Amino acid sequence: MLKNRMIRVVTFTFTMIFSGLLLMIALIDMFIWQQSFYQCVSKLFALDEGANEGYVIATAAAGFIYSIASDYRIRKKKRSQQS
Amino acid sequence: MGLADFLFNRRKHKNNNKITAEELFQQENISKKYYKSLDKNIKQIQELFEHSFDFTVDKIKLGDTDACVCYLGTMLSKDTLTNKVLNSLHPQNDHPKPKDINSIRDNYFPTVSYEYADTFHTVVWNVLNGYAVIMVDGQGKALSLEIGNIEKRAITEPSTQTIIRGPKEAFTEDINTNISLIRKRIRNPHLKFESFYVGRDTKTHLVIGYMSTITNADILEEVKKRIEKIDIGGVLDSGNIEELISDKSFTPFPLIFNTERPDSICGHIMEGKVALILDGSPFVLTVPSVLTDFFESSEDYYQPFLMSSFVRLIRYMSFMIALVLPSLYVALSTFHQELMPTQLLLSIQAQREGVPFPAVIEIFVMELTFEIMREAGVRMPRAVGQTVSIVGALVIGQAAVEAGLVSNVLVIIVAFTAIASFVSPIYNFSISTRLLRFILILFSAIFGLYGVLLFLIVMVIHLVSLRSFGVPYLAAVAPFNIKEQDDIFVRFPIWANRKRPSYLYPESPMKKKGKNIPSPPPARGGGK
Amino acid sequence: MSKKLVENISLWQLAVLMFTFEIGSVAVVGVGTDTKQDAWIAVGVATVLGAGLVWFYVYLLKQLPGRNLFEMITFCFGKWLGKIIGLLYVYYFLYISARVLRDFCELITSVIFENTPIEVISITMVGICAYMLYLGLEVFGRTGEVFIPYVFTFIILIGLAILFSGEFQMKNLLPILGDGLGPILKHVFPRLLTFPFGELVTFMVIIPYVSHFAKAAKVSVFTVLISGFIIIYGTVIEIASLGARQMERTVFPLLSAAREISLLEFIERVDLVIVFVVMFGIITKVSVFLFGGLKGLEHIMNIPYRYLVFPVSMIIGYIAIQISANNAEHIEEGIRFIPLYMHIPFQIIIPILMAPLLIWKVKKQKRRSDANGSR
Amino acid sequence: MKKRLLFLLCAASVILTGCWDSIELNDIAIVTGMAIDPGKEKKYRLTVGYVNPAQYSKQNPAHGAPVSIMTLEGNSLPEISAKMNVGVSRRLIFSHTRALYINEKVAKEDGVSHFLDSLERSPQFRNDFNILITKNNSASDFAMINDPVERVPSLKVQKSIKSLLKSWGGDPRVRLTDFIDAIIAEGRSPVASTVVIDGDPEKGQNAESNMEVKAPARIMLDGLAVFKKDKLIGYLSLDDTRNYLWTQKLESTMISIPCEEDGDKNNPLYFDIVITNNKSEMKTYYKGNQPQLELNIFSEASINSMQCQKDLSSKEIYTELEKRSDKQIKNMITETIKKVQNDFGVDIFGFGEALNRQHYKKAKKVLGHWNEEFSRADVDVNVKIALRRSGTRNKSFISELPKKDVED
Repeated sequence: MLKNRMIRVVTFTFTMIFSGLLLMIALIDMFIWQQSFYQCVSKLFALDEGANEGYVIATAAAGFIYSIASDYRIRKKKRSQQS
Repeated sequence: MGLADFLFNRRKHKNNNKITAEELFQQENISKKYYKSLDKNIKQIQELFEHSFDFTVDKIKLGDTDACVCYLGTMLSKDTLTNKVLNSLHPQNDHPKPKDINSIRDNYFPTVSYEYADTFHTVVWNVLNGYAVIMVDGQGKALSLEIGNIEKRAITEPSTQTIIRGPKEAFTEDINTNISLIRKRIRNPHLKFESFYVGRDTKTHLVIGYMSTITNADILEEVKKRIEKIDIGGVLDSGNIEELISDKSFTPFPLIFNTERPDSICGHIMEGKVALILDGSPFVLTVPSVLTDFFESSEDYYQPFLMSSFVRLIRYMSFMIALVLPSLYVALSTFHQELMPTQLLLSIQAQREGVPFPAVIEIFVMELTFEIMREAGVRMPRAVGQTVSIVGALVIGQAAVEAGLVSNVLVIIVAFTAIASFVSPIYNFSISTRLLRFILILFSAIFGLYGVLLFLIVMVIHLVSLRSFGVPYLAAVAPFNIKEQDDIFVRFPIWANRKRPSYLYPESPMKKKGKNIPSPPPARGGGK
Repeated sequence: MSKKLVENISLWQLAVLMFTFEIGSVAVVGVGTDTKQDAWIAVGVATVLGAGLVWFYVYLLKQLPGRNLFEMITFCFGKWLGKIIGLLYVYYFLYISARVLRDFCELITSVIFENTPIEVISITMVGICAYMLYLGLEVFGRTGEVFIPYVFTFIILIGLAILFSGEFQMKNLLPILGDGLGPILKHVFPRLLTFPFGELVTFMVIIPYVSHFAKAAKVSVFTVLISGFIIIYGTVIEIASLGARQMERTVFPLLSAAREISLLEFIERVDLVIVFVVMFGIITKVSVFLFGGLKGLEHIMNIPYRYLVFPVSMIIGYIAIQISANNAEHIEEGIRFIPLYMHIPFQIIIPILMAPLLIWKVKKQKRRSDANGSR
Repeated sequence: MKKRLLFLLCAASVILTGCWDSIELNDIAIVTGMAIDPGKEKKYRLTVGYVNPAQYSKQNPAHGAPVSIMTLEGNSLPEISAKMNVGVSRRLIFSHTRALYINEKVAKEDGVSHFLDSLERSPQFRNDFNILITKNNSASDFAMINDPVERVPSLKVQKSIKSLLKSWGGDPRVRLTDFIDAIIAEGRSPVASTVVIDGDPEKGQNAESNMEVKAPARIMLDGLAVFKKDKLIGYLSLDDTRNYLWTQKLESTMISIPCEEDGDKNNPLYFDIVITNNKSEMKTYYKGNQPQLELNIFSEASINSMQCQKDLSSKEIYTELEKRSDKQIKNMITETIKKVQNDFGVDIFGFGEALNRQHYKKAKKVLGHWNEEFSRADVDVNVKIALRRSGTRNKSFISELPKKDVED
């Protein structure tokens, strides 16, 4: 089933959801506060010094690593099934 | 009577199960062949049992035929052996001397239970099981006589699960006694005992008991499958079995119920559970078990239902206390001072004045001390155990407070927690609270009450994800079943409790027909 | 036992989940505060409308038994358009779940832990949700069952405790309908109908997994009515103990109401109980939305959702923090943008558009299969 | 396994940096009373009284002062309270504050709203402390006066208020939220209790003062402070406070009523009734353009003492006494309302709110200038006292005495 599709499904999904949601937040900000798109996006990526955003960024990164790992696992599983 | 019953059953199940000595020994390097020549057999068996002091081969003569009796002296009663076997075979005895093994049995031992062994494996197996095996030269099979076991420990009062009202018998290490204790209570041909032998090296006898009319066939199948999967060198106690067959071992909660009370086991069997009795262990297991089983004492059913309902609620409450009280203290005193009533806060603060440690360390140290004392108290010789507890209570408790190392409240909390943790009728359930308590203290030290809640929610998620032999561990609570509530948190009167727990999918769900609510006789007509 | 691990939940579990879902964030933020002392009437009106809406959702599901929202969308709109709409739904669900999570984080950081970083709260909460969903829908349902008695009794008890503390003043509820029905209806639509009732659209992903599907409609409508009743109860408590003016100003009304409790000089300061109710409600709510999103992804990307649970929930933890810079922005978005431009399209417009298409397609399919059968 | 490792790593990172909000009991000082005075250099001078736990301990009560105080000046309460640690070793915890003393000068000149906001906003403060306006002495004196029975002064005040409310009624039962609610309400003006010091505050601060039988200084409740919006405009006496409470919610009170309306002025005879159950109902309406305030009071009462010769076993006497009480109480309450109308011109009773509830459309028009409307309104108080019983005796032994003896 997954054979002809992208191999890195989980990572792809992760990136898609991640960027999609960020985009969504930026768009909503744009709509409500009447700011430019660039402002909103830069607001998202600006690290507030002193705030503990490091935690969530670390978790999100962990999620990313996890998704790569599970892709790897899926591929291994599939290979062992094929052989 | 128990013994006869047991024999009757075992023989029957030998046929049923087709467990033969051959199967048991197939991996061992033992020759299979039973020779016609007595000498060869004796040589073979003596080689096998070399270095066993208790193995004896008594050579005798039956007329002019050579014969021998071999047995493990420690496995049978020597008196009976001498009286029943050796004396009757003695040359001075003026019985006729038949050579055929069948007629030997018919003539000498018409009343003794027996078995014929036509392979050498069977002979060895029978010797190991405490039979006296008679081998006669020139015969193709040996005669194994069951002599009767040696003295066993007498049936005593249970030492871990004591009750006030109810039977005061406990299981012993001997499997036959244990089975007879169960049979004595359930006199029913549908009560089945199937036997297995587990342990590659120990070949320990494991018997599963169940009611064939009640127990769900799928569950039974699952139990058998798991027992057959056991592949381990030695099995020494039912605790080993428990670990090997439970659904999940990475959990602090026991997924299999154990007890040394026959009445409690019978109750479980009658509900549709399967009992696992291991030879050499006074603790009998029942599966599947659910969380609420661990809060039920068999005494609940012997005392008036209102009282036992109350007591049962107390048990649930004390479980929660044993679990969360120390962490609640940590959370309230270091995070949420505003949640305590002013007077209480003031008096706790006054008591903590001068205590040099943070509350977490304080409670951790005290809990740890208590655990050490408890462990020491269990392991120590009885006479010294007393001293330990006195030293513990007096010196550590009193002196630590007076020295200002710990606060008074804390000693109260630790002591109360400890007492509350003893309330669970099953010992190894209270162990789990001991372990979880420490983690909970850690959580509360990091996040306060939020941490406590966090942990409790994770614990519940874990609990509901557990299964014991396919039955959800929190059955009757989650998945919720309103009809089961008559015997979970409270006990309804026995006449109202008509159904067996449906999460066990019993083959016959009703315990009885109709209601027999006790009522006074109709008033007698006065006057006329 | 006999049934092997089919992800099924019972009707009772469905009801429990719906109930906690409904009262979850209502207990945090409070509803209908704009309508002052008539808030409870507004909630009542919204409950009735909400029950109708839920009935409509289940009615749609009944057309294609056993298929969830996303499968239905692909059935109606075809493969590619269906996937795009499904993806939009996924974004919607995940976004809302992040918002709900943020609500709770705001509560904890402004009431209990002033110094604890909000990020930690967000991570731990989403961690619990992920763990629960990883174990499956069944575990989710059962966890709800374990907690529902506490949630329910605590809410009832808080009301009673306020009543007995003498803080309960019925006169705060007067005048009833001083300004007439106008402002109430204006508030009910769109805000009250979409939050909390319209959000039940997520259950279109869960209801197909109910074991007695035939009764699902009755049960869900009933549950919505009951939870509406409890919300009315909560709102009445809030108004009667705080007064309409104050309720309007408090960020977390039920919590403030609980602070008024003082019984026997000992049972006071019971905010914790509220936090517990809220916490479990939030876990349920976040998990339901997360589950909706994950199921959607499962359908769109064609991989079992368990692979996605951890990565996606980590994203939620991140997004909940990023969603807005401060509380005011968060609330403002919740009032000005979300109901009109997110709730209404996803909760009302798309399902309504889908209904005729669905009925038509089902009929067509049936006719074809009938024809096939006769041939 | 990888998953678990990852989780453990995350958990470890949290644990290592954790414990943000934890604070040991040994490191906190529990504030029980706060006093706000006008500052000399800055806006406010805040005095906090916090418990000295060692003194409060039950095992070895030392004879030091149970409470310690600290005073600091600053422009806002949060700022001062956060700065308190310049002199206090422990972190101050405000969640158990029992009394907030506000100097009348502050209340008169600046108004109270500037610091009430911070109290309402802070999650630490609860809604269970008393707001007290201090008369004559500076507020900080109140925070430190010892009481021989209650070791913590602010707890004493709160307990005393609570007991007073149960036995006589003399505190308007105003908490922070009610107060703020009344400030912003259009149909009600806020009130607060006032306290005075009876005795020498200098002496009362000594811990030794607890040794004396007669406390050298005592905090006493002294009626009501009336506010217009957030500014103090005047005081009502303790008796007026009770009458005020009668219009709100009176738990129980004791009142002595002269037996005869125009009896002997030199030697008046009284009977006492104890009110056990009380219900009051406010009605506000307009007769033409004239606002009408109607107050209906129904109370259950029993007779507690009797100085005059009345036979309490007869029903007529009950009716007579009921009428006497009705009239007396009606006069008292009407007088108080009139006094408020004339002296202050602010509606502290909540008649405007009653109008809002009962005649919403009319209220919308007049509530904007309600205080003027209130001042010119007609007052009509109806009291119905139901005497139920008379203790364990019916006839007083006084009625057995010859009439002459009594009159002498």
